Amino acid sequence: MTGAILFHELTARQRIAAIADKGSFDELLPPPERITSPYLAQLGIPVSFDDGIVIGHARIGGKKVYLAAQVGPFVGGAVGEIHGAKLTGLFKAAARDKIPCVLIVESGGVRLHEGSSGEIAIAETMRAIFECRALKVPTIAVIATDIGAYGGIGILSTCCDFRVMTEHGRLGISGPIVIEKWMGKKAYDSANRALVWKTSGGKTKYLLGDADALVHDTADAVRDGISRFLGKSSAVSLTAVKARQKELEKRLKKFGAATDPDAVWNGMGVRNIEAASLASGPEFVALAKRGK
Amino acid sequence: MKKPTPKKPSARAVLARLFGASATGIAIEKSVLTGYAMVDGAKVCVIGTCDGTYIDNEAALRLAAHVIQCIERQPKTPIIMLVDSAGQEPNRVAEMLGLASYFGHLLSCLELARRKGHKLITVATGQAVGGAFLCYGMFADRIYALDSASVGLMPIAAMSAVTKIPAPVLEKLSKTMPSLEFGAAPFALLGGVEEVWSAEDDVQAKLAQALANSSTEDNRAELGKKRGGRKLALDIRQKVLAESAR
Amino acid sequence: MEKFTKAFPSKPLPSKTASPWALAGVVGSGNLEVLLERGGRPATAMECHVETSIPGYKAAWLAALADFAHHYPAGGTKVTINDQGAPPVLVTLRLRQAYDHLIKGDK
Amino acid sequence: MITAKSAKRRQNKAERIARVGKLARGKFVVPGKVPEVLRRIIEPGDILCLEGDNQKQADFLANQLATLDKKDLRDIHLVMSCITLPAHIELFKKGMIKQVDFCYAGPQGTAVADLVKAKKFPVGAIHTYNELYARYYIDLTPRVALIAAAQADRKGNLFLAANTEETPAIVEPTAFSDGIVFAQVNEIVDKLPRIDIPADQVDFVVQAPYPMHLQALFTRDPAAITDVQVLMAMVALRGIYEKYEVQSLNHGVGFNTAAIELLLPTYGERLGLKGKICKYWMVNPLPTMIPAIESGWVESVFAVGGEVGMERYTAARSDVFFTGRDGSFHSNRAMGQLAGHYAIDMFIGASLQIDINGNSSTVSKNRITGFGGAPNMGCQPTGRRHPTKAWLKAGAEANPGPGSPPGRKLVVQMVETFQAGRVPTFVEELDATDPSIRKALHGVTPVMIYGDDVTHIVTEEGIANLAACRSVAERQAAIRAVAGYTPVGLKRKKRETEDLRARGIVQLPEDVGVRPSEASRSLLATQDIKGLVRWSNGLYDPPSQFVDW
Repeated sequence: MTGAILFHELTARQRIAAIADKGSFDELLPPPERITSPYLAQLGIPVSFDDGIVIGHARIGGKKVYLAAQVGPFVGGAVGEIHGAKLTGLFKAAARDKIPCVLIVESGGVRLHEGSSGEIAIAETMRAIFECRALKVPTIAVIATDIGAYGGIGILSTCCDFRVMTEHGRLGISGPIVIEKWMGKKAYDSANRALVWKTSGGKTKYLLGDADALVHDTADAVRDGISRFLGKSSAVSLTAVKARQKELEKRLKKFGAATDPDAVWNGMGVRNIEAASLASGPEFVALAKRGK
Repeated sequence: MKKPTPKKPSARAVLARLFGASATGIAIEKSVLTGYAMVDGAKVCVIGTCDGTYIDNEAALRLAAHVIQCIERQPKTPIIMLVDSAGQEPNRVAEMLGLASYFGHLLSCLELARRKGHKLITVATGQAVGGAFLCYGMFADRIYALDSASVGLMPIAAMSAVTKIPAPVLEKLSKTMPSLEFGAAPFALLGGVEEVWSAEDDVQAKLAQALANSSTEDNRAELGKKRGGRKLALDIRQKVLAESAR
Repeated sequence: MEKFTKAFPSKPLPSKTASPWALAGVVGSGNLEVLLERGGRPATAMECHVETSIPGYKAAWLAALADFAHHYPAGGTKVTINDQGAPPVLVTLRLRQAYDHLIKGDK
Repeated sequence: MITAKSAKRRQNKAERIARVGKLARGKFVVPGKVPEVLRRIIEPGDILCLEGDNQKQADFLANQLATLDKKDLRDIHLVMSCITLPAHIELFKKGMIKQVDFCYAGPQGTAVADLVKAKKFPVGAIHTYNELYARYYIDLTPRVALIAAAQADRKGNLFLAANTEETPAIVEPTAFSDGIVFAQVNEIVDKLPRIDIPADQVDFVVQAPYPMHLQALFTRDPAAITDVQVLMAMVALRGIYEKYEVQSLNHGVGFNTAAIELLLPTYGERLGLKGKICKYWMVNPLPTMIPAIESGWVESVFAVGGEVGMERYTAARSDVFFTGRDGSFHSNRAMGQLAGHYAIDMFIGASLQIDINGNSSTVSKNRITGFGGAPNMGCQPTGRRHPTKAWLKAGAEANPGPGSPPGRKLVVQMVETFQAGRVPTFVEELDATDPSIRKALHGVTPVMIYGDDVTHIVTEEGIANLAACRSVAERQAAIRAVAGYTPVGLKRKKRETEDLRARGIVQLPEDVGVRPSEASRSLLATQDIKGLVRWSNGLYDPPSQFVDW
């Protein structure tokens, strides 16, 4: 019950060190190059030497990968011009070299302080991700923290071949506070953490099939989760998109009128909600399967 | 936040301006556009939004369905994407069902179309902001905007409200940093829009030209650097590519 | 923002280190990042550059940095700090982490 | 023989009850009639007691009271532990209160400071809990007490469930002096699980339309414990718990002590301290104690109050917690405070501000909070006569004079040198010495714990053993030595610090065998609330604001 630090508590650099083979990570545009945001500097906001994203190459289980980790505590991990350009460059390098690309996501989306630059960067990165996919180069998003993947980065994460999540991870576009403001507290109480996680958390995303793996909140489990997909890719084919269209239509039809996430859990085969709530990673997966 | 207010001219008027008489082939249902029209005598597929609507799961699916239909039945027909949407539907059930995945699916469909030889051209006709722009319009080969369109992340007042940075400070900075400014012209300076079309322009001719000049090569970073609105992005991307190649 | 630069007397760094630079911490509310690099001048001082979002605590900064330079052989290093309101205890902690990382490399 | 005077008081009570007449059916009042009943049973000049401490509040009765106006209710001498509800503030705004005697005003601290400035808050004194309860028997005996209970039966017997808290301390002096006791209850049942207050001592009962307010005050999310707090906890464990073999103790509500609780089954176990320390506790059922209890560290826990969500767990661990015949948890604030005063080796807690002499306070010019119970425990009980190892050892270090007790209670302040937002904890002079505050309190500076009572201060820099200091100057130097980079700390002199260190009065982490690089959250028995639920085998039901699953 004790010993390891939870994956979601690590810093971006620690996350990389913990999942890459020992000593294998080589950082691109490392901190001594001091490529920092001129926007933040002009606004009197502290800058960071990596602009909120650590990128480079490494090995995972001996396999070469491109690896990026966003720094959630730095302006919410949000994407500015430099941050975004690093991300685009990395996926482009992955496509060029046909090496899998893993993004450890922790971002609320576009960095507002840099206006539309970050938005365009996200769009450019989406293009680069699909370049990889066309070449069958695996792209994997790891979503494991409460900052999670939101806004444009939420959408970007769904463009990758695979998503590995933990129960702490959240995936969405609009955050609970925004929705509460919009719909009222009655429709969405953003302080109701259980509801927030059942709306956007890893377990619900896994049940619906938007997360491809649900793993324990430890570096070892996340590494294993990534390894499962390093040799695979998910083709963008007519058969695939038609099947997905059907699936998403069915989902909307089945749950579009549901207000309670428990209905989704039940509908996706979870019988004992309370036990499933307490379970994590593979335990949850087993409980969900058992019910099906 | 305010509810979207329908902008003038009407959606039909915008469609007529873009596609002339052939615009009647485009259906508008719950502010989602799907159909076919003609540009310079050639058939195009049209998907889009109007009235500044919010895009929800259903809207995304309808757009995606039309793209799939086009791929299956109208091979290589160019797809014109019209954008007038204030954003993704901010709704708990939409989020619970995975709105992001619905958007990801729409993007996958567009990617498939591109790979199968469909040209993708976007025209921002009204509001083109946030997730609504990202989920299809910004994914085009080339992006154009009417000069009356509201293009960008968000207006300075909204940016100020969220970042708590006083609006005058942002106003002042936006003079030297076009990315902070809101609108089609500054967005073009960043490379996000290829060209802004004005009220005087013959937009049908422009659209035909856009189709002729289309390329699947993403040129936005180059444009941003050339136009001076986004000076760093291209160089940093190149640096990543160069250093990773070593 | 407040910026300042100062060098503190320190015994020279060991001639061999595991890496030429090390970074500890993140820039975030109540936190900071410390970049520690070889190649500061002179070899008998720790060269420090601080940028902090909370002005008015220069005396505490200088004392914490001086103490570190006094306790650790860090002469010939360059310390660059981006701070978003970290308490001094974190300054010392991050310096120590960056220093360990520089000397011993990855854990 | 009945004297005229006592007959008069009893007569007066009978008159008040008679005025209520048909508004009540026997003892029972319906919610809608409560304001009118209150108007009839309270007289101008009364000492009125409102039950409410930092956890449990008779909030329905307080809210009904606040619907009355000055024409209904005036010249009230209000006595109560904690001013925490908006309704309490309302009574002052309406000018009903001629004097108030209380202990604590946590959540309303800012409102109280504003009322003081507006001269609408006539304070008698700010007390500690037991001090105020004691005065209920001497010169502040309530004429009317408005209290809260979980259940009543048809006769008016009361069941207090896990939150007995201060109810008996209020009811007894009121009921035995011909005062009126009016209880709000969550439900009325045919049979109570156990009787905590006999019907004989209860005059009126109302079933409130909503359950009484209970604050989850002692729930600390392990996720919020920092590495620095883990470091301090390790230093405290080695430098104080281990050194003095502290067997009986009280913990405050802070994250520092939560870190200690979560280190016991891991770091503490590794040090071989199990069975040697931390066996007997006077503390509320802290969720962060679950791993230590499950690992067999804890012999017993007595509490001043309950904690939301710990009901099933405490009932299941009746070998550790005090429970009623029905098996459910029992607490008692007055008795708990008494136990914390006389019967423990150590009190350890945090403070917002500590001055250069070791005095601490949580009061500032814009926020008047008060004391609560900490000073009852964070002081030297000179009435104590029984020895324990820790008590004697601390006493010997303090070098008692011929007129002093041989032992000392360990009174430990555990603080980071800076509070959030880089506000220094250590100051030359407390904000509480502000003249306007002293004037409002009739010349008393609201000091939480006096420097003379403090034996140790633990910070991230190390430990200062104040009890071992031989002069005021030395104590000040020791405090500066652990005050880090605060303005107080920056004034320390290197040589003085080295000298104190050589004599063991100041100890750095390495002096007590702790390497700061070891300090990591990974040492905690669990890093989140969910882990506590798992440790409890699903018996702990955390409040919803802590649940994200």
